Amino acid sequence: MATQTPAHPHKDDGAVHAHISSTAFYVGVFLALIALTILTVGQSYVDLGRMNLIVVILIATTKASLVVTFFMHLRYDNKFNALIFVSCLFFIGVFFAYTLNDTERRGELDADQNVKVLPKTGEDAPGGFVQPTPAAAGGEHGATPASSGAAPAAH
Amino acid sequence: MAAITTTPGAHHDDADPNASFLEKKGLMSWLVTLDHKRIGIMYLISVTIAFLLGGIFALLVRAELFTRGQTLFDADTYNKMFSLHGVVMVFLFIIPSIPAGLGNIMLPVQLGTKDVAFPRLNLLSLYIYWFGAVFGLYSMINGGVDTGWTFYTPYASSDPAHGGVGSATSVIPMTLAAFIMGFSSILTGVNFIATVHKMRAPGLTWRRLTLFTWALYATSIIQILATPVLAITLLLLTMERFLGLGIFDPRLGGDPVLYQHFFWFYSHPAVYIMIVPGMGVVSDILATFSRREPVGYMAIAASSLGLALLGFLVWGHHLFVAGMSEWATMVFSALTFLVAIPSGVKVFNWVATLYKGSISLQSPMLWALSFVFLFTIGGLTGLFLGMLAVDVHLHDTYFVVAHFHYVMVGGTVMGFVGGLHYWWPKFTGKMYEEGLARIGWFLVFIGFNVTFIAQFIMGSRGMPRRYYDYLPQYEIFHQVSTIGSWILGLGFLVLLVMFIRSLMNGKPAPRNPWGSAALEWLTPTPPPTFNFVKDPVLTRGQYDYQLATDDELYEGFDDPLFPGLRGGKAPAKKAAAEGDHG
Amino acid sequence: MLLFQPVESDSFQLPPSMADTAPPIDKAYDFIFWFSVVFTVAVTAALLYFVAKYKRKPGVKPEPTGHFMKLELFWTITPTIFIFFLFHAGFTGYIRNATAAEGATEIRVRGKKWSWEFEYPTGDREPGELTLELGRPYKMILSSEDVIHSFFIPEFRMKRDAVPGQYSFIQFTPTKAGDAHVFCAEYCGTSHSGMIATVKILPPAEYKEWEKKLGGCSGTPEECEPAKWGERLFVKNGCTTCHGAGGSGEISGSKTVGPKLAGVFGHEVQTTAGVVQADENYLRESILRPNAKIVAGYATVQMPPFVMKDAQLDAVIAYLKSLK
Amino acid sequence: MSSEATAAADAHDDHGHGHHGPKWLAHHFDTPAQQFDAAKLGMWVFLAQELLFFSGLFVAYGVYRSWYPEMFFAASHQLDKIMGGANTVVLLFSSFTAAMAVRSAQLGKQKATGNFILITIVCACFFLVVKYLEYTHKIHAGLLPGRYFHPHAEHLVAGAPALPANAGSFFGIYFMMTGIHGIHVIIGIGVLIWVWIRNNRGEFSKEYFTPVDIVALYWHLVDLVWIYLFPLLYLV
Repeated sequence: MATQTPAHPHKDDGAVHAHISSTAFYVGVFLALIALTILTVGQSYVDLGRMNLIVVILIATTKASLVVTFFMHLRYDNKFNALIFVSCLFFIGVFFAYTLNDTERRGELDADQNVKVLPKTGEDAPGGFVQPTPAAAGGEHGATPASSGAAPAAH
Repeated sequence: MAAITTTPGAHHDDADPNASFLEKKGLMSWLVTLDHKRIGIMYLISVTIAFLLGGIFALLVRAELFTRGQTLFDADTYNKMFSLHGVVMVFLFIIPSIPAGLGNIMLPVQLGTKDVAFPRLNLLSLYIYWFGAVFGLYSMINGGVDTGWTFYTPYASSDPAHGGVGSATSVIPMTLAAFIMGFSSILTGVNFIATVHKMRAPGLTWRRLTLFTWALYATSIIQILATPVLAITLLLLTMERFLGLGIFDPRLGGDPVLYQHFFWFYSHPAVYIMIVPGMGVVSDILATFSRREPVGYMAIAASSLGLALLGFLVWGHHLFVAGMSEWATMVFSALTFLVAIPSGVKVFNWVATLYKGSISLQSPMLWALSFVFLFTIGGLTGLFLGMLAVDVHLHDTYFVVAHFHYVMVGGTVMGFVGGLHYWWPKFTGKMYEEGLARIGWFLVFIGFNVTFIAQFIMGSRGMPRRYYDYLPQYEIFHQVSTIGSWILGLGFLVLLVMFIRSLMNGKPAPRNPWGSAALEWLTPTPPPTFNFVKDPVLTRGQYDYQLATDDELYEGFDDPLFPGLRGGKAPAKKAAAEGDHG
Repeated sequence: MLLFQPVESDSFQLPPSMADTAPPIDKAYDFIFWFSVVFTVAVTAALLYFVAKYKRKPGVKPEPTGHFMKLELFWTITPTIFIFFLFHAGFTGYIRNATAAEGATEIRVRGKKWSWEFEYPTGDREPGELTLELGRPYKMILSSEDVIHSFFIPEFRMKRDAVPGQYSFIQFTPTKAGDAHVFCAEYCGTSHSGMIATVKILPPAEYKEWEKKLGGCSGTPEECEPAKWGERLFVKNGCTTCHGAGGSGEISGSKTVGPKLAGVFGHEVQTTAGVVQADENYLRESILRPNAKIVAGYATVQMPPFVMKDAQLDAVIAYLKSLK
Repeated sequence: MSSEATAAADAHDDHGHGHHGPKWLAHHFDTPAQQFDAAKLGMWVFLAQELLFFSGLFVAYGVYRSWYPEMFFAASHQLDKIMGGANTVVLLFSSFTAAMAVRSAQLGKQKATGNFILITIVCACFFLVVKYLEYTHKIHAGLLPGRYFHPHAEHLVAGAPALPANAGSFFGIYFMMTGIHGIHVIIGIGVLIWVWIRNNRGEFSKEYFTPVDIVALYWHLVDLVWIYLFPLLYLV
């Protein structure tokens, strides 16, 4: 390394110091990832009901953490880089939570407010989903809202 | 003692490395440059052209509204005019204006470093911006867009060519333009964050950064975290129009309100991308022209970061009447008010900075003081809109239009033009005519207020925005507003003439024309390619006027109120110098 | 206290208040308005005073900046307390107006490019004009056939987007007889600014009279000749925004979004479904199902379907026949 | 290095720096550590940006899944778990080889670095081939986004739940998510080839391996996104 007299006192020797993990360690991480993949595929054949999504996300997050901490060296990296990663997850969380706070809770205060189907009459709101017809791909669209193909009512 | 070791006043006329960065001539020397200052200047030229273009659209919009019914052109043309005004001003002008323009030029100098961390990325961001602008121009040549700058679905996404109900205009090139320009903004943000973290000169601790640097740093964080969401939103919108994805278009099973969430997750923080750098400029100008460290330095810096963070938590206040759940409405309203705290902290600290200062009302200071006044109004009218009940009435009226123009023009543009006045001598090496500058400022200030106060009133009286025609009771307000827009336009014209005259035959600028203690004023004017003749080492803060030496402050400085202070020529020098050591 | 008079409705700042939803909003407006005035005046006065007092003078040094921890805390915490009250004032007013009274009269409001259509509980549909009874609680159920519109009555201080594929509502009780306007407040295309409906608030007696005639033609027998009534329906339904006044196919010299209608009756028309004879059946179909046969050159424009009573339809067709 | 940078090195002589350092050290950095740290920091910031870019798609997924769980359930049965699973394994393996490439570069083993990068590229290409096969099948079966969604019963997976009319939204999300991810894979192949060429030229050493590290970080991110895409689209 072509070292030089450090120009400024705030650096040590100015050379790059990076952590180097062993091959065996990387192989271990890789095998763990494969094992988790098999686990998640296997789990998909078992219906856990509402727990399905949670289990799937937990496994995926475990895998992601392995990749981030070891393959991407975040474990040994500058703490600030880890902070960037974590805070970006925080903002993604904000995006998720706030958006779902709307989409999941429409019509809670008054059943007629912001709903796709009017609860009293079961009417679909006009201007909504129109079942695509093969002709639609060609550019012709039935504009009559009455032909609505009744989207599954989520509310 | 000399607190910042550079070679003061080293105006070498001979040696090459210390020659001004403007020395090299020829178009290619600009187009392939990696020098942040040259890139910044190219950004400034680009955004100024965009500003003039957007300004022409604005004047046409106002002129059309001068009388009821048709004044100049038909409704479709009017709709395109206000849409293009918004698109050009937001994406081509205001977002890059201060960070990529002034910030690019000044950030590395204020950090005492030779360049930004990734100079090639910096140049790339400029080319991406131009590339995006080409798409925008293509859309305009193709008839422009009439969707408003917000591209709300399904109007923007539902293409009549596929049996849709929306706009038949050239939407896809325009959304792609904004999509592409987003990446320019992101790369600038990446660059600035790495630069501020890793490239600071020795002795330049976080506590010693200028407030402009702090503001750019906060802005970069928003650019990184928000802009990609705009990118994906516009990509989804483009694909919705092109392929009919079924995510935002209700006829295909999508949800238009979801689009608004996506769009405002970016576009609300984008408001802080626009205003926070302006706040940084103003903090620096107030310090220089009051000759003292801003009161509450850490509070101002922290409030920039606070705004960056809070900016992400309040986007829902654009959706109060859009069909969002009441729960979300409540949470977003409560959080929206929190924005008032850092904004208020800034305003109070700025005013307090003037107290017991030594205030000089030169033109940059006039812009900075106007910023404080207009931003106060802009911010307070924001509280009207944050209050749920009041927002229900004021939403989508001219009140909103006036409010965000008070923030965007009264805030950002005032900051941008003020910053341009302030740093102009440094990066062009030329002074401008103070008289013309003051006339320009006066016209802009008056014209702006006339234009938009009329809009506040008609807005609260119920005049909806984006209206081609209006009921008779609003006519007087529209006419006052239009006349104001002419004064405003004239003011900017005067400024344009002033800057061009300065470039053509302005007097050479001294090293430190304002007597500032900050780092950028201690390097020659204009700075050498690598910014400093000798790598600076800081032993004091950039606002420590009482620690700055006489040489640092007054070399080449000619203040009419302190005649004879320069270079030890007058007897008055000694007393003043001792005082300054305080 | 003379200085801080409340911001009144029907003043320079606010339009008249004509429903029960307006006073709470006006109260909140009044509060925030005077809060802002006091604040702006204080900041501006301090700014100007300091600029004048501490103007740069020879020999006078600026005072080095000290630390003002208490001051910083003061102007951080004080606004925090204020904003709590602001939020509270805004929120209570909003929630009060967000829930509809039991048994409120429901009126369906359909926004389409570019007109408003009101469907009364009787099933009658009236475009372009909303008639309300003084003192009766209403719940307007909003929807949109095409793009987002926004239902806005400044005199009621109420606004809500009409989103395609979604229902929403606003509620109010008119408190003052008179006229007001419904604006579309969400940009919706070419004639966004023409998407205005009138609101008539009638005292109960007059309302009863009006209700009897609902769906039929109101006016003198002369005014109710089919072609004359048809003309009024043509204007009320907002047909002129796309086809021009009198179906002329142009507005102020430029071509309209929809085809010219004047003189079309009895002639052959080139449509997407081939050449058709423009007879009564064709006109009827073009109103009820506009996209069945679209006039050549207008295929990119989607006209919304219109629902009318037979008598109304006949009147409009009679009017179209009369156009030359 | 450009002539400008050389000029810079000269300029530094005036600054009392002596010789500026190795030629891979850019003129505006003082030390290799500063350059390395800046590059890493910049890359992490860029990756944060990438994650937020994808987050929009995940939010759209979350909203529609909770609105129409049956539709998602039915539509995900039309995706091929085996192909998705194989792609997952391949991407994980490529991520492993990318990590190994960085390790080799850190140790100064030029040949091993090159080979690991090459394996990573091959894996990436394999991934794209499988993706291509999947896409062709979807297009064939009419399983396309919203407007173009017209399933052909004879091409659908036998025994799977019936597809609701609005399943076009699912395929809109599916094509956007995998499509944008695919574009990232293609860009990844591009930058991997770039570092492979530079490695062959012998530009990297124990002291300077920043580009390998940076590109590997990018590649891991591509993997990271797929780790979530696979179960959310194929398995749930």
